[in-house]
Amino acid sequence: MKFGILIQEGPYNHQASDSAYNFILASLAKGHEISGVFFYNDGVINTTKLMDIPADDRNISKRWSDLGAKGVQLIVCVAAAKRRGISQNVLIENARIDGLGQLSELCIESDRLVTFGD
Amino acid sequence: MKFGILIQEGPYNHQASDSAYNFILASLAKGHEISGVFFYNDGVINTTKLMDIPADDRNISKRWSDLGAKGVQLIVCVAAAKRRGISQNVLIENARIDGLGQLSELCIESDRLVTFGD
Amino acid sequence: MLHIVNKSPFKFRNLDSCLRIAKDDDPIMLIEDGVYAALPGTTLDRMMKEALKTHSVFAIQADLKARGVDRIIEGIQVCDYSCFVTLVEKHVPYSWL
Amino acid sequence: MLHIVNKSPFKFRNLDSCLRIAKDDDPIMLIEDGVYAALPGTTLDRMMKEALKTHSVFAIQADLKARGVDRIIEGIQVCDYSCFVTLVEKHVPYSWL
Amino acid sequence: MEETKPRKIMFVNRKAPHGSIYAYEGLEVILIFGAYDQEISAVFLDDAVLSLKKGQDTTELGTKGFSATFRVLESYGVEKRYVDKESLAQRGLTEDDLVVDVEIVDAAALRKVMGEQDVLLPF
Amino acid sequence: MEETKPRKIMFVNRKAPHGSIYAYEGLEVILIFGAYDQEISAVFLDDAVLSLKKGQDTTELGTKGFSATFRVLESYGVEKRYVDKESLAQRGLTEDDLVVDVEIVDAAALRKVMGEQDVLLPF
Repeated sequence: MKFGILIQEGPYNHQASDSAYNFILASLAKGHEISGVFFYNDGVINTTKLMDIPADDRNISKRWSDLGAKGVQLIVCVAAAKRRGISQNVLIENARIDGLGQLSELCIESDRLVTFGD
Repeated sequence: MKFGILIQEGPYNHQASDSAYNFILASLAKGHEISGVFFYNDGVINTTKLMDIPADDRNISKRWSDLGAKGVQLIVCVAAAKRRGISQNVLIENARIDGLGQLSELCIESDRLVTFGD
Repeated sequence: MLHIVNKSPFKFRNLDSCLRIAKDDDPIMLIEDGVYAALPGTTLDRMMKEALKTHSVFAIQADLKARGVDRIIEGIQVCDYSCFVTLVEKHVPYSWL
Repeated sequence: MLHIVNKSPFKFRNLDSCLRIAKDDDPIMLIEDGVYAALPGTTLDRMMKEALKTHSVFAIQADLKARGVDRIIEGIQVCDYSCFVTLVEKHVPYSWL
Repeated sequence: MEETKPRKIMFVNRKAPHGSIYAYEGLEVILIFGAYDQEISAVFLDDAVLSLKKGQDTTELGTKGFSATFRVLESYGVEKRYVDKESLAQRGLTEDDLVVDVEIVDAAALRKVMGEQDVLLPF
Repeated sequence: MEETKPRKIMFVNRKAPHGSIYAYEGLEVILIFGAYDQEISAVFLDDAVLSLKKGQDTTELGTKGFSATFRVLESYGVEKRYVDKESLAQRGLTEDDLVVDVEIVDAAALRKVMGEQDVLLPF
């Protein structure tokens, strides 16, 4: 099946980002397709490449970028990003900033849409 | 009196930042001193100069920077900032990145410490 | 001690915790979504009236107006930020986040 | 419909709302702090046992382990992420945020 | 999945306005979705019924108000707008307190309509 | 305010671990504060008692664990560590379930000690 993922919270502050990531890995392992990950609200903070993480902890933005490199679409809401200081200049590789219409597309083309948030 | 302020949430996503700002203005108007504003947890996101806000809405990071220009100490927790991609390069003017020890100092030297968060 | 409550009492149990711990005569300051506790005729009406017997309860005017809460439980005092500051002058604050 | 609950039922009323709206036989997936609802002998014990009469209730293993919840209410099913995915295959999910 | 059939997409709003941005950002999404030819509906449950309360004025707070925008939902293609009866009652509100025309429904009706959706979006 | 007298600073922890970062970041603050010569204490109330539960293992989750760190609070100068009795009972826990030696107190005792502080920090 095709799964769309909506993430509404920033990394580290809430577990939403971790749960979404674990859910996506399990979905791919079972042969499902991830039609896209949409970052909304504070979720956009997942996609800054400026994170500087202690060596003993996971690097959440790098993890997303690596997933993008494997072909998973990473879409960052432009309006939410602007409010929170996320722009093209600080964006991780393999993600793109785009409009809310992309979330609508994701809802239309995915068999399931799963939301992770606070 | 001397008031220290602790902000634990990011701008826009939660009202914490607005409440703190309104509380500070009222305190200054009554002749109190703000001994410092400490940004912790997602609160550090208040201090990115990369915010791009619609013309009809308040610019929260600019508001903090202006308050800093008037002599209010703005202290951004270094550990929390690193996790969230806030570094010297993106920091608003009149704020500084510093350690948690500064929060301790603020608790010691302030008559009251007021926390705004989620 | 000044108890600051900023969460809707319909979704969060923060106000319940606050009322369990607050000492008699400790004032309670409702801010942000916490001001919804001032709505009259709700399922929390009795709890609030009970609280008013032993506590002064204040609600931020700007927060009430923003939320269209124009009628409030009798006894709850409308308070601007300046009044909030006065309460902090007098009491050590704790925010029930 | 699959009901996903990620909040501690001791601090938030999300699980109460979920149980009020969930249709009989709709499965409930406890994730993140939501898995605390699986703790036995709590003040919510009766509510959970009542819920188990009409719903399958699942809790993410990794979340239970992270929180040291090694004993859980009888009838609640421990579920890994793969099992969570299977539930999403079968049901339209809604997260009670 | 049939590509040609419009999808039933429901916004399930549960959060209070102003204290956090979710209600506002959720509304922005609804307005965008209305432009797509899908079956869009919105439910206001729990604290989200407070978003529809009349008389909201954020001027003094210094933040953006948005309650008036709920009035345009219908013209944006959001055909069904439900409000949970019990959520209103719990908060001491009645239909007269709301800024929009909505359908007040009980838990049974809500349960049924939520069960018919292809996508349920929480805000 | 007397500059020379140590201040009574209390960490009032109320949030569950792992679902959000507050409990962890709160602990980091406590450890830093211990280095200053003040009267530092910590209270675990409501969901924060869950932070002290034995047997937490975040390996499978892929996140950082920190419950063991609570054991060093005493050596970091956090002399008083209180746990609310009712919060434990509500969650079906007893003193034996906890990773640290703490003082279990009732609401009356908590009310008293909280009322004696100069600073109350919520986490």
